[in-house]
Amino acid sequence: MISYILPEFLVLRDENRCIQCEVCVRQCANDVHYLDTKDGKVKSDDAKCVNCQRCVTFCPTHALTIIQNPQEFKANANWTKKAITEVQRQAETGAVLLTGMGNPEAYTVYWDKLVLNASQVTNPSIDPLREPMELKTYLGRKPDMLEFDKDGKLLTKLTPQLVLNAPIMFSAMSFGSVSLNTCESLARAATELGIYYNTGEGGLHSSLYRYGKNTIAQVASGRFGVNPDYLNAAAALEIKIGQGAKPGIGGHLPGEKVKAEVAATRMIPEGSDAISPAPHHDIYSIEDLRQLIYALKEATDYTKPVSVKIAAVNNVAAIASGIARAGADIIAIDGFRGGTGAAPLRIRDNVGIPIEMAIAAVDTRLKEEGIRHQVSLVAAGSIRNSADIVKAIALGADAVYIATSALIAIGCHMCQKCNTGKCNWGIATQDPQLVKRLNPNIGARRLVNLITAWEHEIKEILGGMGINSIESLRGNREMLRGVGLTQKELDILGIKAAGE
Amino acid sequence: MNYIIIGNSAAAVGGVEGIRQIDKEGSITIISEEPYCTYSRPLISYFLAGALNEDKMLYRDTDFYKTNGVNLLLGTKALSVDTENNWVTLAGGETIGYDKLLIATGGKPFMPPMIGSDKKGVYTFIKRDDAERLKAIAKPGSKAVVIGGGLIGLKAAEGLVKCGVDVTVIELANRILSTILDDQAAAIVQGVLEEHDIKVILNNTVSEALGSDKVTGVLLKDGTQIACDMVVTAIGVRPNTDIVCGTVINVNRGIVVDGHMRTNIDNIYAAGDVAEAYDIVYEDMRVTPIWPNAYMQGEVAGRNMAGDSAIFDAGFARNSISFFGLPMITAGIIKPIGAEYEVLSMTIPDKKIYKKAVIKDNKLVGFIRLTDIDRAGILTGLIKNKADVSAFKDKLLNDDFGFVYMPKKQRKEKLLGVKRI
Amino acid sequence: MKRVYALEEYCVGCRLCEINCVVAHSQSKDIIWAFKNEEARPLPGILVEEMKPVSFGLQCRHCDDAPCVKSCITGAMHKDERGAVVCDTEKCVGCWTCIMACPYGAIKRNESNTKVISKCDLCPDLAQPACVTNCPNEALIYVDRR
Amino acid sequence: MLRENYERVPSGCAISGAMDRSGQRFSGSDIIQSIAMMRERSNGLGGGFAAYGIYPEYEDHYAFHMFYNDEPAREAGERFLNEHFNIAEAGPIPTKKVRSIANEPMIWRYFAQPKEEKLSSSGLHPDEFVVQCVINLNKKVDGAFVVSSGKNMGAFKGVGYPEDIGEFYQLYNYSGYIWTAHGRFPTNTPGWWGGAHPFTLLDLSVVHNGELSSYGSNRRYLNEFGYECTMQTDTEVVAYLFDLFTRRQGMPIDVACKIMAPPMWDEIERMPEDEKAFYTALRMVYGKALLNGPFSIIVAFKNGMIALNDRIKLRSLVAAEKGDMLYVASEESAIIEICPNPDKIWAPKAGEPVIGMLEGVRV
Repeated sequence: MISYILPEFLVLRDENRCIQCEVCVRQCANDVHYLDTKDGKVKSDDAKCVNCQRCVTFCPTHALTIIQNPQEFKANANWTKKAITEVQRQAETGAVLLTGMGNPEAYTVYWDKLVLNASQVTNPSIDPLREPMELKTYLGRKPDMLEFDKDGKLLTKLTPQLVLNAPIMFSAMSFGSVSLNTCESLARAATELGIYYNTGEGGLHSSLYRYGKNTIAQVASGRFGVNPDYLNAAAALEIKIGQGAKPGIGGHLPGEKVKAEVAATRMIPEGSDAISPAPHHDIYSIEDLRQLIYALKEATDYTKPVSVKIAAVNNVAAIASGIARAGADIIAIDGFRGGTGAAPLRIRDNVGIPIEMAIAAVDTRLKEEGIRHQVSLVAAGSIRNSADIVKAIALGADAVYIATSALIAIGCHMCQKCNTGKCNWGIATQDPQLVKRLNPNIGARRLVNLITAWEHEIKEILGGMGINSIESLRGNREMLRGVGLTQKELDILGIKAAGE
Repeated sequence: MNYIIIGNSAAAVGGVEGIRQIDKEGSITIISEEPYCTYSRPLISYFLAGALNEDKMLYRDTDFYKTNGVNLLLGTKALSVDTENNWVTLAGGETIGYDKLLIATGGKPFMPPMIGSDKKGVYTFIKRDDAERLKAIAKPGSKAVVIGGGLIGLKAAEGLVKCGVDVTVIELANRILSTILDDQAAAIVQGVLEEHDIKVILNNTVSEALGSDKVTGVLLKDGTQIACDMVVTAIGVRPNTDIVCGTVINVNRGIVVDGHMRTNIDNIYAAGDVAEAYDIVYEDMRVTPIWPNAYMQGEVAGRNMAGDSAIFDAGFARNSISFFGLPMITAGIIKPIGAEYEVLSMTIPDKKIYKKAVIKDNKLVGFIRLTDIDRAGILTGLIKNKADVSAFKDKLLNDDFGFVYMPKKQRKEKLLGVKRI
Repeated sequence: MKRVYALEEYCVGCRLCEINCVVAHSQSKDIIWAFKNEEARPLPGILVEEMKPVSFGLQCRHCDDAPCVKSCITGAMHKDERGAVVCDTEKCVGCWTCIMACPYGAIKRNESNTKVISKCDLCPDLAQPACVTNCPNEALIYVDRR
Repeated sequence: MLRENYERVPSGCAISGAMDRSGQRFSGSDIIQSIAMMRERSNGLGGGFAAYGIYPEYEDHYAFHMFYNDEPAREAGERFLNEHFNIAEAGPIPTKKVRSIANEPMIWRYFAQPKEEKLSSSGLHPDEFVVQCVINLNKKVDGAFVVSSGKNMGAFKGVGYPEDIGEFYQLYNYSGYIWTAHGRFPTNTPGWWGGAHPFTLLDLSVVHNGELSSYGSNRRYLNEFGYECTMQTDTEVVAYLFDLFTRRQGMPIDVACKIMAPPMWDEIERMPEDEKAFYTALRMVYGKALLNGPFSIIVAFKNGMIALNDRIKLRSLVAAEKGDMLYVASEESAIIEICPNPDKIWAPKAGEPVIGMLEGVRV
């Protein structure tokens, strides 16, 4: 059966620049490039190209350019090229369309509809280079009030907290879905930055235990790699209920990615599929969640805060309230643009709600119930830059989780082929030949650079607002105005329109 | 400290450089029978072949002696050593005292038991003078017989051919280069020589040099006569131990030295072709007259003379040589006899590629590489380090043999220069 | 002294080290010109050993006790003032004794060129060797490991 | 009376406060003179005073100062008051015609006590009962506004320069042991009488110079504890935070000050372990109550007065002492004007509260 699917990309090679060095040949795991021994020239098979740009980046003479295949179908606003191609693909495979990374569809990105405030005249802006500017953030359950004795000595005993030098954490990415070098890059960067990274549901590789102080250990429906050592190695625990990219469904790590190290870390046989069920089969209701939260607290002797991560869905505010009351110390909410190592395309692109709306709704709901100050709120799902972070915090988040931007920092070029396991950048792969392409020394440095740059920018923005400590931004929606939003959207976000 | 070095070739230069690594002050005297600044003896064949001139034969720059503070006595023959009084007697009767003495007198050609070897036109091919004399008469059309199909003989033959001389090589053994090649490899090389019009006669030798006072031909053992204008005798060298003759210095085939290159007399050392030292491959005492050994032994001797306690641990035969552009590198035991040896070999005849590896007790003890000599030094290193090759011995003959085939730990120790315990 | 070491865990086998070595030792120092126009292009002083997934660059270790220097029959191979092992190609006659001696297999024949042997010279004119600078994954490091 | 409805108006200001820590009462003329000295810091769009100890004859009664837009509003307001309180005395607050003061609302005063049956059915502490009534009055009775509601104290404010407001209310006829004053420089116009400072809640009064960049966070935090912040002024937020911490949570005043203007993290890092734990806990739990942006405030209450600067001192604040007298003001001149030879005069450090308490009262 001939395939009707045309190459998605075309590889353009400038013959005036190509020196036939074969670097592209050696770097492409998809075997796009090859040396034609008949004429000694390097050539390409466009159909295999995923536009990961490894070859483009590595070509020492910049001889390569990859472009979208310009071949079009007859113009049709309804039956787009994408729509047609997807039908063709499924007609050829009979399979669910699988994909990686986050929802790329053209839904409104509310971050881009929000603008920030700055001080003028009545309130001096603060120069972060000359004045202290504080980003330190504590995540965990807070009491309603502190109690003091007659001499003003503190009587209240606080529950364990995570302390972050900046309100940014690396979101859950499991060893298995990403390479060990990716995990190590994240772990080392988190340690150096004084923040946290999240193990995802794949357990903790033995070589990463030493970064435990900056590790959030996830417990997901598959319970992979969960054991007392794992729980106690981490600084905090996270129960993963759902993920923004695929709310309501579980995960599937194909057996070919379950190599020896992954298998040992996940505590499953080598080569077996690692399937996370859609729900936790011991959590069918909110009271079951409470039991698991306290089971984890018991297992770790109440020394670690417990986070519960949910996907942003229709009634996220009510769910979050329930989670807060179930005893979670931190609630992480993952918006529908959040990334993934692999998800069914239809789910990824159609299920869930934007994080901006979710975080605003949750913050307001918890505030109305008078319990917002008790729990910490973490926003996740496509935080692209420092301004997104500032906006998320102004909408009510205590901190954000980033993953896609972290991966981009260490080499991801958003080709969205994580599910194939052939990541040319050594990130979403277990192929040892590819894994070593990510040098954790470089990965950690690039992550530290990224977060450091963002910290500078956040400080600059805060200074402009006349704020010198991040907590004064938290829920400070006065600092936001909406542009091009309907009144309903403004109301949900709890902000005024620009000019109001 | 007063050092005397007798000789002025690789071992002597190694001696000077060894001494100066430790002792920048002591006085060094070199006594050299030849009137030249140190030059490279292996280069005499290049000189003969016209590949280079006299200047380029220099082994060290002419300011070498000055830079190293060496008192140089050229054209001076040292006659004897007085181990009681610690002095050396020169040909003129003069004596020079020493604190430490290095004997680096090298080898001297072994003359075949041939009638008429004193005739004019019979040459050896060891020294620069030999090459110059030969070059002077090696005219196109003239004929030469080279006695000995070893390294020296064949380099002489190649040089002569390049001068236009018609050359016949007579070799007593059943193959040429018998010390460094096995039968198969020798046959390939012989083919190359013959392609270049060198006639090779095996299993034969010259019994008489013919001619009245100048040689006009040779008579072979089997009765064959070959007319020629010159005869080059190159059946071997033997240690030039004359100077210690009659002393208490222990001489076997060469001057016997320990790992420090010291003779049985505390302040007397020997190095190079004159010395008989431990061979790490054969695990016995041997004279190994090769250039790298000479230098290294000289350097070890020099350091020790200056007070260090260096050990020479690289004593084994190894050679790199080319004939008419066919390169070969061989080392150690190349034609083993005995069941304890494991031999691997491969050949690609049309490319003149031949490879052989000889293994004993999971250690590489010898190899031959013909044509494909790239990275052969890795093998030399394996021999020297007595490395266990069991994990990768099936790869030893691979085109791309390298560290990548070795176990990671072994490789990392070697390449990263760090030993992890 | 500083030497180049390969960290095989991070070598991606792209061979940009070889390519950049050639460029650094070319006449034009221009990659496209060097590869497309220069006839007498130098050989890379570094070589990449590869047996997937293992690969690493390897070049002259500039041994303190360099066997190639000691074995050289002409005195061409020597240590320069930096301590680097370099070859005076004027003196070199191509006897390949250094190839026999080098335990790293880091010396190449380069008969097709004016140079006789070809090896790493640690890029004397650059702040650090071109292979190190251009290694995309920091799999080559230039450090003093004493 | 135009109400600045749901608009938060940034303003620059002058503040001054004087207190006799022995409890001796003194006339309001000093504070008028002091605030008048800083006329340049006001723009005539708001001025006001808080005075403590001025109603000794009714010291057990809540003194309601009210603004009414008109007669119907007064009727509605009094209906509300009568419904919830027993009024001991009611009447307009004496004012004097001052040329620069115009458009004044009806200004009334009531000395009242909660009705027993209302109080017991509410189950609230009398103070909380009053607070709830004030919130309801402001919210539900159109055209009525509670200016102050504390015992033995009152706020006097309006649109105009503060010294003119002082003259308008004839404050030299009152004597009290604490006086605070405020001259306002709002950045929009017209000023609203209710929007002038001080802002009060029960006997707590706040005069404030500055702008809270953290307003949005502070307000959301207060929302959680039932404070509505209808006034949309920064000053209201400060008052509510003080009320929350000191009255409702029973926290020492200096601790409350440390919540609002805490030390920097790096400073906390260098503290001894005990102190470090204390401040870390404060910032962790009360982060959203941190007052960010430039401010100097004077908070007065029945037992004392405190002055506080933001933690990087973006607004001026000077303090002085002479005998039992404690002075605080935006500018030194405003103190020297009424106390030419203080025993001690200093500029308080950023975030370091100046606390003056009546003799025998603990902080």
